[in-house]
Amino acid sequence: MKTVKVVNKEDVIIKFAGDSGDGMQLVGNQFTTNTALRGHDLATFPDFPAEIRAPLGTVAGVSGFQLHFGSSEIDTPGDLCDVLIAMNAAAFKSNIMNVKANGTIIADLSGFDKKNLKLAGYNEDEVLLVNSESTNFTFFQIDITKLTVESLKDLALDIKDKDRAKNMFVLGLLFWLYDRELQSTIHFIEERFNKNEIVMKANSLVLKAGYHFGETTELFTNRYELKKAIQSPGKYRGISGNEAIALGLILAGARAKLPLFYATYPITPASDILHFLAKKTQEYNVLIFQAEDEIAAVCSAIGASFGGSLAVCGTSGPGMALKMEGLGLAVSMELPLVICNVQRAGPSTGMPTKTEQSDLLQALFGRNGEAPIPVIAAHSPSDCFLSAFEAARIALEFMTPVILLSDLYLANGSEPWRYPSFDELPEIKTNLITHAIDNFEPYHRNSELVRNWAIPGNKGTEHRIGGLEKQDGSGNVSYDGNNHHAMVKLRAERIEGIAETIPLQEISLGAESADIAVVGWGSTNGSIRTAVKELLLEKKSVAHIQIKYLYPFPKNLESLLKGFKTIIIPEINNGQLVKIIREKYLIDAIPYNRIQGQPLNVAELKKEILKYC
Amino acid sequence: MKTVKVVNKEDVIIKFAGDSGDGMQLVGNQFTTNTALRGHDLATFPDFPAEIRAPLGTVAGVSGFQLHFGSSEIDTPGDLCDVLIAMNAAAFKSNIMNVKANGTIIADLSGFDKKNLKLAGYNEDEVLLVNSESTNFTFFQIDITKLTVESLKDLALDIKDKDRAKNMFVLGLLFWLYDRELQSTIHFIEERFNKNEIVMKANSLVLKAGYHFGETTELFTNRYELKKAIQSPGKYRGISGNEAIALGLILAGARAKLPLFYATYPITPASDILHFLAKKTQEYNVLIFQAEDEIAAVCSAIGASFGGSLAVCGTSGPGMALKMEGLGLAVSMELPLVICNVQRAGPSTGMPTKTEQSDLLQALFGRNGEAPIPVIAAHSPSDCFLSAFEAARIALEFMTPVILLSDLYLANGSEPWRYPSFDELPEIKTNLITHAIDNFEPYHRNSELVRNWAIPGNKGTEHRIGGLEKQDGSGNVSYDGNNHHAMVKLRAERIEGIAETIPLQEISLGAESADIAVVGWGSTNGSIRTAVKELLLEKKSVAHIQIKYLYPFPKNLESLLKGFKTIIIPEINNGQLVKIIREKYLIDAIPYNRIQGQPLNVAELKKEILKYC
Amino acid sequence: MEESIIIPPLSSKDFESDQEIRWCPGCGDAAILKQVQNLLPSIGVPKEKIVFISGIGCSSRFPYYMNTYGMHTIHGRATAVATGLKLTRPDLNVWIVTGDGDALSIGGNHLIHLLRRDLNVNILLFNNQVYGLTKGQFSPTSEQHQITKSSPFGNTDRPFNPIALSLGAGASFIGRTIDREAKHLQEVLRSGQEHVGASFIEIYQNCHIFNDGAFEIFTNRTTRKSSVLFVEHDKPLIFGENNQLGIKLDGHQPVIVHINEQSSLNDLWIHDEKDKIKANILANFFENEDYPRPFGVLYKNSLQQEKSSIVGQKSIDSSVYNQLIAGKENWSVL
Amino acid sequence: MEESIIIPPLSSKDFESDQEIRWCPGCGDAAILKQVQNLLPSIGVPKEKIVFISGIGCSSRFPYYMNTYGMHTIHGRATAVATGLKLTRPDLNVWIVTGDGDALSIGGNHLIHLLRRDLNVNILLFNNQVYGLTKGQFSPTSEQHQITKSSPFGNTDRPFNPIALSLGAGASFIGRTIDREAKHLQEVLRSGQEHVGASFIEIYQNCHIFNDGAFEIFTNRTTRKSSVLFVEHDKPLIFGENNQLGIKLDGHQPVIVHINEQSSLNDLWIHDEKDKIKANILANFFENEDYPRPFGVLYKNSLQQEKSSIVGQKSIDSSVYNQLIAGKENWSVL
Ligand SMILES: Cc1ncc(C[n+]2csc(CCOP(=O)(O)OP(=O)(O)O)c2C)c(N)n1
Ligand SMILES: Cc1ncc(C[n+]2csc(CCOP(=O)(O)OP(=O)(O)O)c2C)c(N)n1
Ligand code: SF4
Ligand code: SF4
Ligand SMILES: [Mg+2]
Ligand SMILES: [Mg+2]
Repeated sequence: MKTVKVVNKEDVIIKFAGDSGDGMQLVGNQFTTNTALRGHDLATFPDFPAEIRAPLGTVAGVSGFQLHFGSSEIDTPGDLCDVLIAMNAAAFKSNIMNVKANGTIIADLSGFDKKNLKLAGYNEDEVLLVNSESTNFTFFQIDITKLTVESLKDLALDIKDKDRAKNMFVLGLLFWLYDRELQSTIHFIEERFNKNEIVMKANSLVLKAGYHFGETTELFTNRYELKKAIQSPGKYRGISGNEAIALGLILAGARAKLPLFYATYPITPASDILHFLAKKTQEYNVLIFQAEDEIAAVCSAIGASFGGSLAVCGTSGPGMALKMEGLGLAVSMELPLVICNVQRAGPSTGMPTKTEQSDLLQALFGRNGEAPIPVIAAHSPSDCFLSAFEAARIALEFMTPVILLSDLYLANGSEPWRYPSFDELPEIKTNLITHAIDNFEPYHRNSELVRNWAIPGNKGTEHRIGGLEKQDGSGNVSYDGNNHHAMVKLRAERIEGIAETIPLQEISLGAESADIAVVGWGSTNGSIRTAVKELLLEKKSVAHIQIKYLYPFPKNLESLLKGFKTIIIPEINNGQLVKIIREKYLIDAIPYNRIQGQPLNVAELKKEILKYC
Repeated sequence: MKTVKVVNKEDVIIKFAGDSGDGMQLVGNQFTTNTALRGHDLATFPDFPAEIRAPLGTVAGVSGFQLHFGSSEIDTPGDLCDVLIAMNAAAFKSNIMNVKANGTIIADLSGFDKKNLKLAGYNEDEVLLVNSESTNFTFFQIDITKLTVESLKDLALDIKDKDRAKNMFVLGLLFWLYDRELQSTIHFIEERFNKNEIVMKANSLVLKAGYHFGETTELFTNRYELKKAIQSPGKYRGISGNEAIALGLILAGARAKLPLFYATYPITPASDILHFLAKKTQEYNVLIFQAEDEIAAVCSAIGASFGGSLAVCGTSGPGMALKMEGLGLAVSMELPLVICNVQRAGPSTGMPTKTEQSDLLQALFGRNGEAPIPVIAAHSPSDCFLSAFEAARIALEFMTPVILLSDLYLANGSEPWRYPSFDELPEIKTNLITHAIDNFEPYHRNSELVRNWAIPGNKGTEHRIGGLEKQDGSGNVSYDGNNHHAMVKLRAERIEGIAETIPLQEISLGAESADIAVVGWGSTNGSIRTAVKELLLEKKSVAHIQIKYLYPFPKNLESLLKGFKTIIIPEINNGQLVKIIREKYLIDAIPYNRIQGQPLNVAELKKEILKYC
Repeated sequence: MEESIIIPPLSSKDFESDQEIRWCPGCGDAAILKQVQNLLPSIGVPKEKIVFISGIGCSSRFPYYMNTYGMHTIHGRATAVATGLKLTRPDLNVWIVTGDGDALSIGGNHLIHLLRRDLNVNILLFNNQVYGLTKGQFSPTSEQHQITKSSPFGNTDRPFNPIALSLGAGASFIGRTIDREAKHLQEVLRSGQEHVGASFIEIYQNCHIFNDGAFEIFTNRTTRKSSVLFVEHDKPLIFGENNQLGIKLDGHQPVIVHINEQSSLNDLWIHDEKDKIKANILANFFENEDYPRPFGVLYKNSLQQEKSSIVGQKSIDSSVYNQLIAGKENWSVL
Repeated sequence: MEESIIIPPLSSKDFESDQEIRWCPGCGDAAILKQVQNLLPSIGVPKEKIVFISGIGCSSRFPYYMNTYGMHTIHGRATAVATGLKLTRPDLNVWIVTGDGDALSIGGNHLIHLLRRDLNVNILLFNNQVYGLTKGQFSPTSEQHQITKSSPFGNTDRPFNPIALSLGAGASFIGRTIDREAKHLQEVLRSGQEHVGASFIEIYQNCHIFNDGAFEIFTNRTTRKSSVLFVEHDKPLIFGENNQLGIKLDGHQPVIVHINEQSSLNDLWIHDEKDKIKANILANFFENEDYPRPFGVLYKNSLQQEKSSIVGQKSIDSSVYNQLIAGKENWSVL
């Protein structure tokens, strides 16, 4: 019998990569669930091809799923992976540069035949290259496809279907390698294929075969073990950013006692919010409207808002651009509205399947005239939940459109989430009027300058509003210069006033007395946090600040930032938050920009910060 | 015989105000032409009611025309007027607060009867107010309507038509008051009414009656005389901002040897560019396209640009918001395009007939993704000509969309313009390819990073471009992260490079060594210039800088601004240029914002500047 | 929430807001306003349940003058705004007021989609064949060769045929009327209001400032009777100075006939609101000057039932929300 | 500028670009591409005068695969971009490639305006009744009740009838064909190309990933012949397994008849491309499952002459520009 060493690990990064049809997303998700149930912290990120179905076996057709898990806090799916699963040559080719030195590669030999090598763009002699490139790694070449088919020889399935089960072999093997139970996946298989017994059987057979292979083969001499992560007690689930936004919106509606109206036009990477909500319309107070375009979406949301719904739009880049005129109207009418911009790489159509955070300035300044709109950003998949809830709160409490910025990386990434119960969520107050008012004035304001919200059906508050400048109070159209000046100031002041209701800015890592603050917003949180954590271990004088409230800023932000000697602002854009900080506080903040459609690389970021240490 | 004193004046501001039907624009324009021919410098600004035809006699229906003329340089139509012509009580009411202390009011008594007073919103006892309010003024109450009708008693015209000629009476009277020849107007009348002899006769009779009235009445004891202004030798004409843009575009097309394609959707205050160009399509290489909306306008312009035209759009606020997605496409395709945004008061529909300069940040940042577009601003009606020409030059030379900012005040205002001849205008070079190229690459760049412009019809340069990220050079769709980063940087760098071809920033008034620089952009030029001019006379240490090139800035702007102790940035918005200056140069520039739909008031501005002197 | 509603008898005055009317004196818009205000007291809907939504244009000022709920939105988007309101609040009585530019130029897409979705709203398209508010450019309904500020040498485009377009988009109710025919106007509006589904009503409206007399042929005493064809369900198509002309269908071809001379009353085309092919043929009259212009309810075919429940009124237990939050797979950390 | 152009004989290969095709293997788009590439060598237009313009969607990838000039623009705007190009460059041969979402959802307005303006371009609408590129939401041509990612409980909207819509917008050429009928496809494209004016061609295209089999009834051996009606100008309307069925017009009502049994060939409806009323009746088949779906050139009526002059080619003396600059009133300062 072979001897197997059990190696302890702090954290592991696995990249599952194969052809779009190879089921890598499924394997990744299954391994992730298992990992979460095991009590590790984790973060995942899928990596879809740009095409719906790119030609089989090509680099364009590679679908990937990266999982980072460990026994301590995990903030990102990780830069380079420890383990690469490469189901074919193309998967190998497009991921080999992202494997750590001395990392492990598990390759399905069947995917490296001549045809596949050619499809991947290797020419004959480069076949050697694959092997030589791999000398820095522990390279396991296993004929997974063959083993899969063999393990199913007794089943009456055609070869293609047998072939398709190979992802389960990989999963089984990994379960062995990381000493896992198969139960969660077997359960999944039983549910998923409960209408097709033979396929159900095939999948669990292959899963076990993979596990068994690990146990019996002489190839593997190590197994890996990780401790549970220390996590706050509570109930957990895995969640992606888009699902978290959808949930946050439904719950915000519930806590405000308003129906949710979600108006949208499909666009990558925001569409999944629509898909998720669409499934909930029968059970919850949710109405979805797939409009004819983004203009109709935002305008219908304005109509719904006038009628007393929590009205929300979801979109991305080009769609956001189309909503700007409508948003100006919502500003002028002072109606509540939430716009979720799940950012992707621009300009124009750009790279729809790549991440970026380059719509911040557009969110702040994209409208004609002085049209201030609060902007908040989510910084992790699970944070999308509270961010969406908070965006709705601000919109409803302050009668204003609010822009919520997420991005593709948050949208598709996932992580464990300690979820709250319904009762733990705060109620959201609205300014709804439910009785008749003598001489009703639609622009009558409360002490926070917020106007009241009288909706059709309420007798005695009939009124007309519109996009022309209006007299404060009465709302009657006014071309008076002084009134206009006052209204411009007032609209801005009302939004600035939101700062009174948001938390003060905290330092997420490091001390107020540090020399350097690395200041980010949105999805860079994980990368910056990891980099700063490592630098702190190296005793560098750095701190990490992640800003969620981008407009208005928390009240203490200026004094907080001015305490540091150096401010570095890393962004996945060409420098946007840095502009705002420089302008507002006249701080010589230093931009760090990587615009590669990818999360920031931690190692590179660390290097950059070290320059100032 | 009465004795008349001739009083010398440096400058005079006259406001003509009456009901929309009273012909005040015509009188204003006639007096202006006469004034220009007389050799005075001048500036004018009309003031239309928001409604097409507001109810007769109401304040909402008042139409005004302000003329400022003098023997030295005139930079604005002026804050308060010396002379108010008030054809009815409503005109009086809406303008009385803008008359200088001891100013002159000439009122048509017929317009102050009970009915008119009531329509103007005065109640019975306030009738007295009109008179008492007027005690600070020299108040001439003349029954102009009656005198007009009397002077026409021999003509077979119905009373309504006779009535209508009363504006000519006013004009005649003013001609007498300022010692003018009637010839230019008589000529105008003859041309205008050459198909209606009786009306022609009526108008010139009344004109002369007005003049004669001045000569004979005992009312007026003063006449006014002004010296000619000292102006650079050359050929002059009067021009409004919108007409100047139209001309600038036609000439830019001519100098680039390209047809002009002007695609637009009507919107106040940009529509007159369309109206002007529409009249020129038969004589010049101009094609206009009134699209179904602003999105179609910008997209059709992109199509025309791909086809080798000088493609231009004109619009305002809400229309500009709609163009943002299209502009992103033009950025990505690197196609030449000019967008004229004739700004008006926002947000949303705002005040369409009032001026504002609140679309600067939108011009800079209104698109999704990193989509840099050069922005330039015109600063006077006549400057619109060269600004439009320059916008076209930059667009064509650098293969980029360019945003030209004008505003309602420039659009409708007018001033004398020393116009160039065709040959004085520089040729505009383009990157047009006119031959076949082996292995043609659409994104092949010259040393200024500008790609070539191969248009359909040219054999051997067939290619495809689009809004997805592309490989530099080949233009093939690319999702490569490094390429994307490089392309984002490259697009920005190319635009920054335009700074090499624009003039260094000059100080328009005052010295580089002054303490305070008042820095403006766009239509505030006149007000700031006047204020600084007056302060310089008062020996204050101030200078005036007006920035035309807003992105990229002139190369010397930073060093220039850093030479001043104090930088004040007056804007008709809530602080936009000031944000850019603060951010870019970390200068603690001070905003001064008046957002009243009006040009900046010089007196108020001076007061503000004095705070820092 | 549902209470038994007692509707006090309202008069047209109750629908007048306190805002001064700012249309040019004599504008057709005012005549239409009057008829809407006259109609509303009789439709059995309380004032607070009525909403007027407009875009931008002279006509779009309309909501300001109605003492109901209202929104003066942005150019071309009234239909989209109304869509969101009506989807979430089917209990409301929603009216869209729009112009030929607003509805058919910039707003064309939302209009055809609203018709396709057959939302139960009333669309009043004030067609003056010109852009009024921006002072006189041609619109998508301006006639070919029309001289306007933006077409000094004549409009080169063909106009839309709004009836054909709305039919093509799947409208379930299509009517045409004109500002000058007060009674007819009110009756067509009433039919539209009663129809469950999207009611598209084109109203010819004279802009006497920028396009005066565009519809004179339909209002002028001497031309009116031979240019206008008032259609009524189940009645034959008759027109002409002395009602002497009729329209017959020769196969699928319409033919104008002299009644009694060429054809008997019984042979005439009987208007059938529900017949889409006939509606198409009527729509095509637009393209042929020989035919009179049909006015009235040209097509009407209810596809749906009135919905009145307000969405989002399920009462949901917090445990159901807790299930949602927890998802399918979850675990506890102790 | 006019030179006599010698067109070297081109082959379909000459129209293939060097870009790898990225549609899902088996996508109907590829079949259409092939036919376009087969057609172009024979239309007598040099390659460099041809431009393909698309919006965004799977179908809109089309231009990348054509070795002509091309633009892959933004979602819904291909029609608008093409308008600007064709207006300024009437000498070019312009093709628009668009999807059901691109053309009829976000781009609906530009489409109907292009048809109204009757610009001389060819519009190929790849209708797969779904959003392909965004992975399977319903589109404005999706069937009512269709289950998609965004309609898990069934699409509630009615689909557009693209033929009726284009007729209503004033289209001068309307055709329908399908990816699987290579020859028919090519012939309809050819007719569209030959037509002077806007040619609107709806192409049923199978998206076998997100809406497989949407048109199976029109391609499946057993159902095809009784579901498809191929129309040809001047020919009777015949269909059915053994061509045993025909369509007759009973007045203005279409009736399906058994040939010989109920009706002779001579009594059948003879297709007349120019007859708009007939085109409307054909369009209405869409709403009634009893009728076969008509394919072919459904309507065609040239309203204009070919323009080929490029605008903006007047040669203008500098003195004429000087007049323009100087305006009417001017003066000199010495
Ligand atoms: C986005 C946008 N584009 C353009 C305008 C300018 N605009 C206002 S109303 C109008 C057209 C009005 O025509 P129509 O809809 O026919 O209404 P009418 O004034 O004739 O009643 C235009 C172009 C605008 N307000 N917003
Ligand atoms: C402004 C904007 N909104 C949304 C999208 C996302 N999007 C891309 S293609 C598409 C629809 C594609 O459907 P269709 O036009 O039918 O083309 P198909 O993929 O089916 O060929 C959508 C919604 C976009 N690119 N831009
Ligand atoms: S411009 Fe025409 S449409 Fe507008 S208010 Fe005046 S008359 Fe009516
Ligand atoms: S998703 Fe559908 S339409 Fe798109 S390429 Fe694949 S098969 Fe074709
Ligand atoms: Mg109109
Ligand atoms: Mg589609």
